Amino acid sequence: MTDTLLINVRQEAAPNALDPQAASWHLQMPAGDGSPELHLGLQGGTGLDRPRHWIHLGTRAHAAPELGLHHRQTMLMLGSNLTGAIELTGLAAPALLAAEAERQQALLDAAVLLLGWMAHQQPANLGLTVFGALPGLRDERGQSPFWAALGQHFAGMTPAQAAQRLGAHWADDLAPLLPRHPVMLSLLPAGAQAVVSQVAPAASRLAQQLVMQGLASGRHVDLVDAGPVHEAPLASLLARRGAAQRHLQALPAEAAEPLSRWWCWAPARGVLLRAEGRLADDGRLQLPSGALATLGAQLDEAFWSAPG
Amino acid sequence: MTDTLLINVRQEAAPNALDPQAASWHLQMPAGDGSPELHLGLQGGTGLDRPRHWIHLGTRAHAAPELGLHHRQTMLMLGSNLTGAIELTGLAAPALLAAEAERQQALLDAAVLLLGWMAHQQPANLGLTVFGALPGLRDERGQSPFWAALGQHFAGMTPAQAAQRLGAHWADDLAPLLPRHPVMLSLLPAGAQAVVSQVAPAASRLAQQLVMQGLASGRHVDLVDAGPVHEAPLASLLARRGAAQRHLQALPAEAAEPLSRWWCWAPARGVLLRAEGRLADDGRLQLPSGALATLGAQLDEAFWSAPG
Amino acid sequence: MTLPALDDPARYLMRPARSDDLDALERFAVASAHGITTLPADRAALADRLARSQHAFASADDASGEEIYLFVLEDLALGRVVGTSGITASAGFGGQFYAFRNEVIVHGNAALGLSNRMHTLHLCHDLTGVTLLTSFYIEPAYEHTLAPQLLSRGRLLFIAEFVERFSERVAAESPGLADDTGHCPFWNAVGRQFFDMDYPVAEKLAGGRSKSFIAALMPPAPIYVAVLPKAAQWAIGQLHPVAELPFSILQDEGFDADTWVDVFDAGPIVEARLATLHSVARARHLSSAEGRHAGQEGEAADGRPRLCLISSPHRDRFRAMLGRVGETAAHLPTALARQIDLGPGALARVAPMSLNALTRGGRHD
Amino acid sequence: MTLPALDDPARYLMRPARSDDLDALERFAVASAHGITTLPADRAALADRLARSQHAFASADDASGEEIYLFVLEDLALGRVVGTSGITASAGFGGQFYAFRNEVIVHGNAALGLSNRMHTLHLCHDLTGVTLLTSFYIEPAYEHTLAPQLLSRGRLLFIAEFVERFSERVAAESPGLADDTGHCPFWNAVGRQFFDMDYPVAEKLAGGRSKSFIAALMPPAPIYVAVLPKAAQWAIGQLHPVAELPFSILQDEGFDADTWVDVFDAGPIVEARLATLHSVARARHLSSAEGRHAGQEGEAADGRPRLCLISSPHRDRFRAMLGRVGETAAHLPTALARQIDLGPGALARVAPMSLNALTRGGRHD
Repeated sequence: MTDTLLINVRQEAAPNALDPQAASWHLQMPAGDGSPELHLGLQGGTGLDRPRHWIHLGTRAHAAPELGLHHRQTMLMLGSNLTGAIELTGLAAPALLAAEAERQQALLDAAVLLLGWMAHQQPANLGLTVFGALPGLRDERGQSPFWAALGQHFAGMTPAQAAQRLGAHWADDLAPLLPRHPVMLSLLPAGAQAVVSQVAPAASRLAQQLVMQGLASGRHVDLVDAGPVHEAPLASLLARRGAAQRHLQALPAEAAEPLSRWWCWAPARGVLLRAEGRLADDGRLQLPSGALATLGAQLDEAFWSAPG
Repeated sequence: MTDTLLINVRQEAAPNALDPQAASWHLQMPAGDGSPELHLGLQGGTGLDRPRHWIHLGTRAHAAPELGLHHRQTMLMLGSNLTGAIELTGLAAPALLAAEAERQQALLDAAVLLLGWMAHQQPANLGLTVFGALPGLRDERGQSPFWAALGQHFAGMTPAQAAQRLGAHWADDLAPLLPRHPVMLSLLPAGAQAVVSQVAPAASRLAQQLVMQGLASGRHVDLVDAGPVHEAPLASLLARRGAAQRHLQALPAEAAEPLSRWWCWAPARGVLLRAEGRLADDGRLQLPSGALATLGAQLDEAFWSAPG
Repeated sequence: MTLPALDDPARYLMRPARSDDLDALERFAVASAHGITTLPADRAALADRLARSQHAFASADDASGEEIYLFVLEDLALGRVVGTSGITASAGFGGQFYAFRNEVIVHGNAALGLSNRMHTLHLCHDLTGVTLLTSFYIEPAYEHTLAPQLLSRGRLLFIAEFVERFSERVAAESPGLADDTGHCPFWNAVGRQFFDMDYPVAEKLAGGRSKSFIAALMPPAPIYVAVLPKAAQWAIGQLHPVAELPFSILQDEGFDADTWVDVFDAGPIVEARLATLHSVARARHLSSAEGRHAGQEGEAADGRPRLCLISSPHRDRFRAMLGRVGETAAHLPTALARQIDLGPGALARVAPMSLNALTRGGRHD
Repeated sequence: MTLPALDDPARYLMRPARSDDLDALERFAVASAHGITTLPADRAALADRLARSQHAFASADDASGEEIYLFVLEDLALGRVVGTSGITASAGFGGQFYAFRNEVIVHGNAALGLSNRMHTLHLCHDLTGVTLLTSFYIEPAYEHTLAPQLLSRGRLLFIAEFVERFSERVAAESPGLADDTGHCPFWNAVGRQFFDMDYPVAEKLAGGRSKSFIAALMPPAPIYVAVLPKAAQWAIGQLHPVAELPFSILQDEGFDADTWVDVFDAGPIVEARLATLHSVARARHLSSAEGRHAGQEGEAADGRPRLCLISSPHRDRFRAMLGRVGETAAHLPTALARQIDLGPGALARVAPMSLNALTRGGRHD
């Protein structure tokens, strides 16, 4: 079981009384091989308790054929489009940003498997969006050219001043002061335009991992630093992998290669496990007996599993 | 080769001089077993030649905690957000809507495989959106309650009158007359609200197939009948399937079961083929020799392939 | 004793409300569910408002804009108070005063020669800071006399006298269409989307909060009138029947009613520049004739006598009455000067009543 | 022969432009790259415009709103045309007239007690259909005389005389900040985002198209001024130096410059109700004194002589001049009546010039 990976999953009390369906999960990948512990959260019911705000990037296209003019304008629209969505939280944690690509990928992979299971359990959730926000591009002093060009004019405070005055939720508290009408991106200074949807260098590898998981950016950005929001319909994540409920059995000791990696999720134990196994001809998933013990697998019990 | 399926693919001249990269492909599934021929198009560079318009469904969330009020409003915003995207065309064709689920699924599956290949060829395209619009819900006389509640007030014409007067592109021609400011959905009559993002009964099965392929609805609707636009980031479609360039070899005559379905794409021949085969331990894809002949497979040539 | 007729102009006196007017004000507030949108039907709140008004009239401090002024109308023949009216110095003081502005948006496709003109309502605070005429109520028996003319227009002379305390723009809200149960077609179509409550509840909330909390809940985009239910469309700019009399007086004065409507019930909001209003524009300054030779008061020298609105220049002792003054008179007749308590050397403001006002005031008597 | 001084009011005559004024108009159009935004520097286009103007002056048809009127100013002493001005009956005729309206939007979070006031520009067509004063140009030598006063204000008397052909609202555009090469800070920040061309090119396109094609390219959302580059912010409502003289004349008349600016260069657009403009509000009607007894023209009976703007009531033979008329004169002096070709029984419009106008007109002479 050298290649076995274990992720501890804890469901937390739904903090949002408005939507008891709102799932809240915490994934913990233990430290190992000199790598620190990594965390990731899945938080449903975004913004249902207190409004959250993002900037939507819309396109307006106009043509005046008689003048030979064709124009596309990107419009920045402050709104709450991701309200009710499931957020991947903790993406900006330094440990996660600094982690090896393999560990980043495994943790995201596990989160997506879990999301697929949630969708499978509650097909009504298939319409939900899953998103995660990454830190945006700032200048060498850590200041956001985007905020300086937009939010600062309206809020009259720097992010530091606002955080001191209003606390952690300062950006959403200040949102009512920000433009209520769409703003043309092309009116902003070039330096602000250039950072829209750009990710901080430290997060660029994680951004690639999110794209590989099917969470694309480009529709919404953060209202402070215009960092990208990576998002996908939950339906597309469910469709993404060969995930299914499968019965398990022990991998025969004499099993021939090749083995491949499989994720398996044991809700009762709060364990997400990745191990080398194979799909038997009868559709059962064969895993090492140690893995079965970790999962607490019972005879004829089906587990949510997918190629890893 | 009883289970072999052949789809003819034709690349058409890019009609859009503004973006020579804009792909235009035509997929044709031949008639068979009493089922008619089916068609599907992939059209890149949407709206780059003449503006196209859709209604974006945005959310505005506001809270007035001191009054105990929390509100979410859906805002209808006319815009051109899907400009530059790749459109699945032909979704409203009666033959496709009426086709057996298996044939619908196969054709969509083939289209998604092709999109994945295009993304693989041109990674710069990964940021593109893929979308397809389905007919919306109308009343028993074929009239759209949505148009009657919104467009009609602004354009002063029924769709029939507009089509007669302005031709096929009437909806986009009339778009400049439609609301330029966001409209609150809740202000429209209940009958119009009820059809937003609802699909015509004849298209509901195809809508499910699109969702299963990862193309979710809910962000944009048609400006005439508010029918749903199904969409996905191309990146999520690429990530979706175990697609890769693989070398082919003939399936040994004595090959043991189980076999599984594989798609394979031969750009030189314009053929997308699905056949029963298996992945050999060395990573080569083993297909029946008849299939290899159809694909025109050469020794050591890699083909874009994926589980079907 | 025979009382003078109700349409005897000398019978009425307008003056600042005093503490002992509280009973009368409460009576008016209760009697006028729709007519007075700004007088609370709650004795404690009324007493508070009265105290604020008395402070505003009496204080020599520089005006901050927070002031409200409440007037009452006395029937001198009966010695009782029969109506009230008020002024809010600065609409939306300390916040914003919200209104919908009627605006036409033109959409078009020039290449196809197609265009349309769409009526829209824009949430705005154009009227923030203007001076508001408020709280108008007259007992029904006096509706068709000259009393309401004095009670409404007298405010304009007060504002003109103390311009430094007011805006150069004056506005007034009028209640919009609603039935006795509070059912309001415009509210049901628009406001209810933001406030899950009946109109009277929201109206009460707003009354205490200067409507500025609305900003957080209403969307910034204009509302296209065409998409609203017909009943809501028709209600835009329509007057509640109870407000016809005070509204018509303001129209006669030259107020314009086309631009703004109320955010809740879409009732019309009239607005004008103070200087353009008839009673203000036509007013002359006259000192008392007291101590002059009798001949100088003679009718021949003073021209044809006309019914005029007459006000004193004293803030806390403000008085306004109706009376006849010669068209070219150089001085105010002594009797009138005494009635408004005009001191020596002080100048009264004298504005001829318009023909409309006279017709309206007397049409049923 | 000694010519009268340039500031002799009797030296100037304003009248409709005629075919033989084409050379002069072309000279003015070429000489004024910035001063005249509505006169094309193209002889054929000028001739066409002149023909349209002549038709408008002459036609007895009901006005459609499409009319333009071109006037010229003659220096009678030299017998030459030294300036021009025009009127467009209805701005944006057949389409819309676009402008940015200055508006303040208040955003706030009431719960936190935070709010701000943001200056925004709203694309609007509030001014569609108003009457536009256009095409003003005066030769530099005459700038500091009374000539420009006559040339600009005379239009107001013409409009007042033929109100049925015009709107009750009058507006005028003034060029905004731009340098000699057409570099315009507001255009560079805003307009260029929609039109990939230099300002002069877009301006020329717009001139021929009444700006209505802009609707298809500009977004409907207001522009928040604070996000624009500082140079563009400063340019909003700023006047190009060449337009100071005609702008100041309109300000003296009572035009308001705070509400609208040009969509291209953000130059101020002034607007007013016709009836409130000084030359219109103060004008009297006088018939010719011809045929009266000499005594009736006497200075004593006519009061103090004041410099006045005098215009005739004839449309196609319209004349406006400056001259001295007694403050209480019942008739127009015969000499002036003859100069404006006032027929028997016809009434001239006579408006006293404001002190500002006189000061301004004579300040350098």
